[in-house]
Amino acid sequence: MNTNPYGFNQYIKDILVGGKSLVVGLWITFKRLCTRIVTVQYPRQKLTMTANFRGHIEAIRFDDTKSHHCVACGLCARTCPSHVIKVQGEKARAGDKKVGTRYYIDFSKCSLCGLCVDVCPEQTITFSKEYELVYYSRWDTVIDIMGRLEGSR
Amino acid sequence: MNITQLPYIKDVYGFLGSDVMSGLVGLLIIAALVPLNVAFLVLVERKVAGHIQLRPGPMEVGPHGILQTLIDAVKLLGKEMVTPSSTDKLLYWLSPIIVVAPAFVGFIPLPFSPLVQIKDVNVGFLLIFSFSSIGVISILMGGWASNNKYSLIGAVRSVAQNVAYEIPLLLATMPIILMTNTFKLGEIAQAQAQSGLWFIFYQPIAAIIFFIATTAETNRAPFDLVEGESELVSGFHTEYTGMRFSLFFLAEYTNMVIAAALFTTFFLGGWHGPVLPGAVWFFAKTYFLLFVVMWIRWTYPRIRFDQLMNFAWKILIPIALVNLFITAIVLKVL
Amino acid sequence: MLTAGQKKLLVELKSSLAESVPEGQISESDYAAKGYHLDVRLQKGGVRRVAQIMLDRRFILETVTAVDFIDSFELVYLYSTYYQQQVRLLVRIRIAKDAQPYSVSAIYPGAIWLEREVYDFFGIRFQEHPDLKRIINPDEADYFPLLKNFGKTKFTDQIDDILC
Amino acid sequence: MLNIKTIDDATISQRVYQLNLGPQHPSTHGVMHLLLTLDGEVVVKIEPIIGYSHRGHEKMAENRIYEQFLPNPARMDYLSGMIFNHGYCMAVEKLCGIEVPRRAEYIRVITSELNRIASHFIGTMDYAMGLGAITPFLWGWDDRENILDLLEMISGSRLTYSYGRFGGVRNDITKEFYDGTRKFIDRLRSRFWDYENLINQNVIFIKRSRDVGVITTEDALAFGVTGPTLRGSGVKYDVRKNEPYSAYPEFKFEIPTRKEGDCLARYQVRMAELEQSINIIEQALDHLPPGPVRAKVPRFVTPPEGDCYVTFESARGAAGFYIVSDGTRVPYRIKVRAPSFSNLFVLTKICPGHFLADIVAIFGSIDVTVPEIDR
Repeated sequence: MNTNPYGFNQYIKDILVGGKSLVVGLWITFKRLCTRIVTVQYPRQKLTMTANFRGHIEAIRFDDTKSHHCVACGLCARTCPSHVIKVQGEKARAGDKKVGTRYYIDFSKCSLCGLCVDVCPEQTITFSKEYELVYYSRWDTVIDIMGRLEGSR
Repeated sequence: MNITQLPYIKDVYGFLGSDVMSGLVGLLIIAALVPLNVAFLVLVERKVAGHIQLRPGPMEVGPHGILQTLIDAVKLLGKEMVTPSSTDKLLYWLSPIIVVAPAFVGFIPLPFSPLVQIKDVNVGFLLIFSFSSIGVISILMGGWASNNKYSLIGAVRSVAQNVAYEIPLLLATMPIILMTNTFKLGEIAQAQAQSGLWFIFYQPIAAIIFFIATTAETNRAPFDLVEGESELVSGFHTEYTGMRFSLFFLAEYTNMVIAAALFTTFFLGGWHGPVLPGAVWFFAKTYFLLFVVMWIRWTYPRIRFDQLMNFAWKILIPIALVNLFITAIVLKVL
Repeated sequence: MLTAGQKKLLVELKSSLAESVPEGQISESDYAAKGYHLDVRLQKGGVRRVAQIMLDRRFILETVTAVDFIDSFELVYLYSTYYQQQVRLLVRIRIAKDAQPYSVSAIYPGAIWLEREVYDFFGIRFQEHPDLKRIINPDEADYFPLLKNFGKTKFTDQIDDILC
Repeated sequence: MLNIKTIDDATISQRVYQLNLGPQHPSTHGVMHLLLTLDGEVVVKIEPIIGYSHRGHEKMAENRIYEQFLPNPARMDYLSGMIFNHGYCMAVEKLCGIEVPRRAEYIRVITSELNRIASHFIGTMDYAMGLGAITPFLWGWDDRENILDLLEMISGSRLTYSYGRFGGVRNDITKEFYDGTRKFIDRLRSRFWDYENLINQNVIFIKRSRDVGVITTEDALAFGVTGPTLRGSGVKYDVRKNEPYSAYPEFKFEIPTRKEGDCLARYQVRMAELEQSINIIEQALDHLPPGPVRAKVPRFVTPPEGDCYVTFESARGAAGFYIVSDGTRVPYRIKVRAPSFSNLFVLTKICPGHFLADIVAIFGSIDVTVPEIDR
């Protein structure tokens, strides 16, 4: 059996091995033709997000104060790489702690990196499971998540 | 036995007149059959491609996406036919028309069943192949006229490819002509029906070469270098939009149907089949072959252009010639 | 810790570098903290001589980069090897703001793009570079972005106090 | 191959025309512009033009404190976001001398290897699609989807994970992730046979890839090529083995290499690396140590003055972070060594003489991500 790559039987062997690989390829696609489809038809069926999913930021409602714990320290606003957070807070009376009243986030620039959630000393903001962050106008994206929590503003 | 000889049709036919009328009726049938056929095939291709790739294919329009191609056609009709300014207007406008014309003519000699055949032209075999080579000129015109480098490369490739694969195609069908010494497709199908043994068993090599050559002739599957998406964007019909683009699409799928129909006529015994009437067998075999062509398309990568040429000139043509030579000797001896 | 092979190679390197670039200071640095074994600080020049030695010992030129120290640039060449013992070498050279160092693209063809990027971001023109033009920024840009006085940085004192 | 040297420059200048492959083209894996000078269908000269997706990561680094730069590495090479994130955290930890607990190191290795498998799926199947086989690409997406779901379970995002923090990782891995990974590995092993026979043995695929775009070891040395592209040319260099970092010394795995250095060799190296990554993940899952996932680290780190260079094995080659710190919270200079940058430049040396269809194949087989080149 001469091993000269350009010998005649090498030529025949190539054709046979080649042909077999083509037929095996067809068999594999046929096997996949009969397997169940795996895609989810998105607008019709929607997937539920996992526990840790990072949707857009929202404030947590605690049961002791029936509202969030934000003290408007501004730490999250400082660590945000894209500077999208604006926090306002006020003190009811001189002595006691500040309470956050307005908490604006511009979701068109927020990169959902999660640095603000980690750095918040009061652990009062977290990620929602919402992934459809689409708005009709650029100004709709600036949301006051405190207002949304109380549902008043 | 032509459709006109049947008793109850004869008097109606008498009224309709001579062969010219039957030709006209036949062309009307083709004009209805071909677009419907293409619509069905486009849908089947997208469904087959989908299920091979573990996704359901079009599901939105109509139950299980049946009306998808219809809506596509309406969409393409609605789309504006953009003509880029720097194109060669006449050739650009003419090319889609010339690509569709031979596709329709190819249906005339096809023997759907002993009764149903538009016209059993006595040179049916030559008619189909000569008209199919006109399609190449239109691809060249389209590619050259749209003044786009990708289209030009695609067009030049398609000419070389069609020329290279026309020869093995004809050489592969020559043994059939030798065996039945007639060009009339009806008689070829008839010969297989009488002998009961399909020609594929006599000529397996010719069948394989014919199948490969027709896949290359219609720019399908591993030979679709003419509109190789990942290299030439989409080859010669890059600049075509709207109805013109769908005409190219129509022509491609019609050529595919004619190629499959020819394969069934030459090798799979045309309308010959045990129980069911002729036409059902013919369409069953043709559509099975079309499924195989689609199946191949979604399995293999694309051949490079020089390998395409080597494959035709150095492998297909020698084998086809040897096969023809052996058939001639065997027929002489018997 | 350094293996025996690495120690031997380092000694060899130090000797060959010392006699080819006498005025350079070659100091061994702690790999665990710094990430490179040898820190070569060149004074006047010799970048190409070092590059030639490195090529002869089959090192690859990992990166060419520059650091803008307001009054001068520091060109940093990083060599590492994968043929013999794993060793990484950092060669630095302090050049004036308008100096034109020699390009090592004759020795390492890969440096053509690396030096084009340094020119694109710092404006350091390399002599004998085959085609020194911008690589990433638009060709008609007249600014060099990574300079410290470009845009808002600590040194342009327009920076708001939010950061540090 | 047409021998370019025989055509002298005079005739070349007449018959040659320029073709823009990109920036908007189906097979450029991102916004890459290859300016080809073609003589008929044979490439005479190729010049990659980059910069279309340049966002100035290195300039951003000079305006942000170390923590704020954490989301950026994943956006440089978005296909190996976890690996780059891991690399950046390692660089700052080395600078500040932070000690990372063993469990965090193991989790980092597991997530990096999962990310490497996902990235190699894109690399290999995108290469197959460049040759015209569209079906394997979608099968690759199907397998990759499982990995993305797994990583989403723990990090919360599918592509731009900011999972690493200085001193460890953001949160621990869940039981669901643990079982999910086991199940994923078994399913993936059963699928290797399909990929092997549909692509690797396919005669058309072999004909299109054998002896196309051969990179010799000399070229690789001169151009600084690293990663699977280098291992395809026979050099056994993998940062995980040559300069072991993180928890890699504790795992047994080989470095697959091929000698031919052509497109097929690179494809086979990447497919073999999938199996090695699976071995690593299994060993890491078996010996996952208990303990904290994050060391005690001040809220904003302030590294001492000085510089350091950390290299790590991304899916495309030896990436690296060179950080110069001036003692404040803001890095003075961060230079990112992008492996795709050098891998791409070798194209100018090996492409002349090939056909147009081969250029798409070679470009696909080098597997670059464009944002990593433009940074």
